[in-house]
Amino acid sequence: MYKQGKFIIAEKKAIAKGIFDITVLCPEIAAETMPGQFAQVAAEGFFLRRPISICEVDRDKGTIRLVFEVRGHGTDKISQLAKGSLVDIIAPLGKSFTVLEKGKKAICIGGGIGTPPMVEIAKAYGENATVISGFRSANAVILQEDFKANGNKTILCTDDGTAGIKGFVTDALSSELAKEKPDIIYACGPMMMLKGVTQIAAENGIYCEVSLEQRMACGVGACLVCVCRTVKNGEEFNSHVCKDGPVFDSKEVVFE
Amino acid sequence: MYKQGKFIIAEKKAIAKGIFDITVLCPEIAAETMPGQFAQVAAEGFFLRRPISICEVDRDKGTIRLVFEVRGHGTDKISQLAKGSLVDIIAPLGKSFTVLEKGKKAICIGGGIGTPPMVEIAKAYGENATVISGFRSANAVILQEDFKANGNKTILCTDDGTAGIKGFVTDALSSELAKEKPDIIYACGPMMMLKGVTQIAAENGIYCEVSLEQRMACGVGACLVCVCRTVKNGEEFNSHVCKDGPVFDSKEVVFE
Amino acid sequence: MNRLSVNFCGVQFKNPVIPASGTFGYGREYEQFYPLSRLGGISVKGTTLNRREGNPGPRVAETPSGMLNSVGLQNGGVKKFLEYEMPNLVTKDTRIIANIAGATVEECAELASMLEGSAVDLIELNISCPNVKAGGAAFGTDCTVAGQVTRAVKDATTKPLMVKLSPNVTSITDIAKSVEANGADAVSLINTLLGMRIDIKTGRPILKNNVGGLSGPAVFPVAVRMVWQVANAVKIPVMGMGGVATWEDAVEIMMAGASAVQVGAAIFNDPYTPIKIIDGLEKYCIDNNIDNISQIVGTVKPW
Amino acid sequence: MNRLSVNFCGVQFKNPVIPASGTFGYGREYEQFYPLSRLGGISVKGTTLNRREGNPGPRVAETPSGMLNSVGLQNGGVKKFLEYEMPNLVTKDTRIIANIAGATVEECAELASMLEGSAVDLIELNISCPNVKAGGAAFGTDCTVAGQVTRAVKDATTKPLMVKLSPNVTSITDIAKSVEANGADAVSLINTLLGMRIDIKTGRPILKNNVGGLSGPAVFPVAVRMVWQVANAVKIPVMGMGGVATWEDAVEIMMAGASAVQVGAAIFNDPYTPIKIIDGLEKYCIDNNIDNISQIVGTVKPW
Ligand SMILES: Cc1cc2nc3c(=O)[nH]c(=O)nc-3n(C[C@H](O)[C@H](O)[C@H](O)COP(=O)(O)OP(=O)(O)OC[C@H]3O[C@@H](n4cnc5c(N)ncnc54)[C@H](O)[C@@H]3O)c2cc1C
Ligand SMILES: Cc1cc2nc3c(=O)[nH]c(=O)nc-3n(C[C@H](O)[C@H](O)[C@H](O)COP(=O)(O)OP(=O)(O)OC[C@H]3O[C@@H](n4cnc5c(N)ncnc54)[C@H](O)[C@@H]3O)c2cc1C
Ligand SMILES: Cc1cc2nc3c(=O)[nH]c(=O)nc-3n(C[C@H](O)[C@H](O)[C@H](O)COP(=O)(O)O)c2cc1C
Ligand SMILES: Cc1cc2nc3c(=O)[nH]c(=O)nc-3n(C[C@H](O)[C@H](O)[C@H](O)COP(=O)(O)O)c2cc1C
Ligand code: FES
Ligand code: FES
Repeated sequence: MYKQGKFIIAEKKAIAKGIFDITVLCPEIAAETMPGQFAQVAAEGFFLRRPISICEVDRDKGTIRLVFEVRGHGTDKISQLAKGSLVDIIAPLGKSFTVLEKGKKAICIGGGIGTPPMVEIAKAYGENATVISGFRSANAVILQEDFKANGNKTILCTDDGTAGIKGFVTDALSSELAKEKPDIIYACGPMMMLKGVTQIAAENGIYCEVSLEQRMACGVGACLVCVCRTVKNGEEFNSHVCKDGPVFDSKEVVFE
Repeated sequence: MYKQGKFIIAEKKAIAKGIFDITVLCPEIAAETMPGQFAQVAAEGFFLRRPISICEVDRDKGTIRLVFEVRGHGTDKISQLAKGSLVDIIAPLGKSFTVLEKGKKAICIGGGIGTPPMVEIAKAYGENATVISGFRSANAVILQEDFKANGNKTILCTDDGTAGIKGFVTDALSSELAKEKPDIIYACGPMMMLKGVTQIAAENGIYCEVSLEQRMACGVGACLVCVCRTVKNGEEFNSHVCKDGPVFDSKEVVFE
Repeated sequence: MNRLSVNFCGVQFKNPVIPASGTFGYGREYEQFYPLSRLGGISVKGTTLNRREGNPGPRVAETPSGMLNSVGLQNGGVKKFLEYEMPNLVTKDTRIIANIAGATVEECAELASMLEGSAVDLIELNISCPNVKAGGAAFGTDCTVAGQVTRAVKDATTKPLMVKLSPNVTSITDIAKSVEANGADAVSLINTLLGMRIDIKTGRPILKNNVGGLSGPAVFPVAVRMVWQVANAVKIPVMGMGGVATWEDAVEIMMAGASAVQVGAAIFNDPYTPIKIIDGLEKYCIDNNIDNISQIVGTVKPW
Repeated sequence: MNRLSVNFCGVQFKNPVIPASGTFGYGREYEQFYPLSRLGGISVKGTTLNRREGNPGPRVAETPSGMLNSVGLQNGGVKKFLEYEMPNLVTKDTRIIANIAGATVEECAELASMLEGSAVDLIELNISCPNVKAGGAAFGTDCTVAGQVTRAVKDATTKPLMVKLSPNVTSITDIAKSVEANGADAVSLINTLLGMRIDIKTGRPILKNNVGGLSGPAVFPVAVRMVWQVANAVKIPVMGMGGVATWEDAVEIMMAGASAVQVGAAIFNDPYTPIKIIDGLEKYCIDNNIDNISQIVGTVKPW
């Protein structure tokens, strides 16, 4: 069930330059959220809501966590909400990642602001998940402590080598696969990265799920604006990121 | 000189149901404001500014006071501004009341939310001013203490007799004039009231100034939307409340 | 007392509030928020003869107090609508408005005839979609063509026919009169205004279709004006829409001449918008001693 | 380096930012905020042959992200403009655009000829005012009439002639082509969209004129679309306006095809809007290594 409401911001902090981390108290939503789902967040003075992945869920505390970057005026407005004030969200939205049974191994790959949705899914695998995260530079690195708290193995890459390995997450993925093949790969980040990950997963015969982005209006599947090209049984057709996704079987995504 | 800026709200209080009183720290504006002038107040999320009379000026503290009623969504938004936050205003705007030399006597008449602009002008006359204020009912009465602090004589009327005299300010004015004639009359309030006051003043041969309202856009005299009908030397023409007014010689106003 | 029930060209609606075509799908998603039976009706997503994939994405761009869309009538085609959506919709205890769009006059007529025998309550002929190459706005911006397609559809159906008008015209009253003269039982307006946004970082239009249809509160004053003009120019009832977001907006557009109201883009901002409007209208009637909301229709007194 | 100076149909502007006609008077009021010499130019209040009182008030209504106005060309007449305003304006070191509006073709021509010999840099022929009964939008919504009045004015003046177009038309490109073919040196667009608001408490239109012109950010996407269409349809330069409120908006409408930009209603919200846009454009040029802002004009790459 979709829920819409104004909920209290229980925690708020900046975790990197222009990247904010808010914890929202909304037990009804927290109770139903699955890893990979997202929220439609209202920005006062702006007509459309902003889709933000649900980074982490705490069912006991009844909270969800949203980690987002200020990209334009809307996310800037949301970032100005103070702890204790209300944020208007619709959640949980979209298809979640497939969670395999206990004991299976996963690699979770996050590029830049595509990292947040990896926290909750990596948590499901604990020490059986390896999280590869890539950022431009050391000062953009986020969420590594959270992955460690999950018990995940972490591999950090930066484009400029100022933190972790210098290089792309796809290189790190290839090296990992050379060592050991997981049962599933999850990825979220720029289209170029997802394309690379999809290809590597296919070459290695590993099932892979990617989380896509598209501009949205309703966020629930009614307006059909958030289109992406997908393919099934050789037939190409339009899917909608908000309802058919954001998580897709990577083989079904048409990368242009 | 017109000034535009974001200024700190130094004080804020509710002085009656739905009526707010804010003190804004803006020394440059306070230094130039004359009684009867107004400010164009921005309401976040609304395109047009709201014209609000400057109720009182404290040149020493560098503050101006705005007293306004929540009428619609814009004033509602302004009323939500907390003490310590910024309010975006353009001021001082418009023609002020004529202030006669020391020793002259004045009657100041305010109807409802037309009362605030009387505070500063009545202050100029101290004990030589009689302030007649009219309200719907006791719970709408505002600013009586401020007039007393000015040293003004106050006459309070309510439509329903729940405070002061039961009756209209025009009745009170007539009784006052029967006793003693002032050198000048100032009035602000509903058009019906201003029409009545204008007529009584004319019958008694007393110079009278009225402060008018009209919907505004620029507030400075450039866009010509805030039209009102005026007459001079027998010729009727359009004047503009924001620049030619809000204060007009009552003989020059065409009441429909 | 049923203060909100309205009769709109022979169809009885429990209230005059109807989600607008293309903004509510077939109700399946919004049913998760509230029962569809609360609504006066639903104007379903534009339906074409064959399945359409619509335009490539991005299909949406935000604008001040509004948005552009360039969906381009993506839908499963009329057969899928009849076989998959109608059986579900008929169980929802609300009126069903089928929004149809053909690429040719014949297609429009064929679409209408295919709805014969279905439980569709009212046909809304969309001659105003700005996002398709054939049909759409090409029909809705020319009096003669608008009249022809109306006539063809009217002849093909026994259901009440409402024609949806485009605001992108010099004289919407001329178009309205032409469709009235050719058998329309009602008109609905406005569809979206054609607009464009450019991403200044990339120098590319935000919409892959370059241009798209503007809707949301930004267009409300244009909608009120057009509803007022059209209501004064024709005798058939007007279904008003364009930027309605609050019950006050609904009252305003009804005073301008709309007998019922569609609500579109505002739903994206707040999914409960239609429900809030219904509740607001109910309270408005009670507070103002109005027996039935229809009494306010067209009551604006021009100066 | 003068990154912002633009040549607009032969007239050199120090920057492409110009307050729009009717929103800035003759500059006297806004001079209290900043020197007029900062501005590329000023398009002054619409001028008619004789003094006009305009429409009765209220003349303004707020709308979501915009406003309606129904001023109706109140002005002191062309003689007063020449005698009282021009001597002041010429001292301001900025370009002067005279905005003229006649009730008849002859009046338009007469107005233009009266400006001969004055220091007016550019004539903006307003054939799109929605708030007057004669002339105005009646000229601007018909290709033939628009062409005729353009021709008549062009024949009456040696000054560059810019024709201001109405957005309330089915095809703005047709009108633009017609005025181009009849001698216009430039076009400016958009004037206001016709809209209406009703006070639901009184059941009366808010504007005493019932309807009025919509402007402000709400109309920006429509303006960008029309500027793009017109710039691609004619060879003469386009002065773009309609909802421009930030330097980003200015860049966007210039990318769409505007060689210069007018800024109107946004000034009411923030009197410094034109200055902020100028400063923003300057910084934009520096940040992006653009030698002259004209290089971005019409650079949008459609998909
Ligand atoms: C399913 C999903 C999950 C996301 N999760 C996150 C997250 O966890 N953290 C995070 O920082 N960002 C996330 N994003 C991206 C985020 O939605 C955009 O950065 C944000 O919408 C930009 O809004 P703005 O006001 O800053 O930008 P503006 O450019 O001012 O926005 C203008 C319009 O474009 C839309 N828009 C612009 N960029 C994007 C984009 N990349 N994706 C979708 N819409 C866009 C906005 O929503 C708005 O409607 C997610 C996007 C999607 C689709
Ligand atoms: C010179 C002047 C001085 C004023 N001084 C005061 C004052 O000291 N205290 C006070 O409470 N009120 C004062 N008013 C009235 C005040 O401006 C309106 O109550 C206010 O604009 C209403 O805004 P809103 O958002 O509440 O109403 P809405 O109805 O939501 O406003 C919609 C639009 O109409 C305009 N509008 C609505 N009513 C009025 C009105 N009566 N006058 C002008 N514009 C209006 C608004 O400014 C806005 O543009 C004054 C008005 C003028 C012209
Ligand atoms: C995303 C979207 C899709 C739309 N699809 C259709 C459609 O299929 N058929 C149609 O007649 N109108 C369609 N419209 C137009 C709306 O029904 C409505 O006329 C318009 O949006 C104005 O109303 P609003 O401002 O309340 O949204 C669509 C509008 C939007 C925003
Ligand atoms: C109050 C007001 C008065 C106007 N008067 C005129 C006018 O006299 N002549 C004219 O050509 N346009 C006039 N306009 C239209 C503007 O010049 C401009 O075309 C329109 O407002 C769109 O730009 P904007 O959205 O930036 O305001 C007026 C607009 C407003 C808001
Ligand atoms: S955003 Fe409406 S269908 Fe996806
Ligand atoms: S509000 Fe612009 S002239 Fe008065």
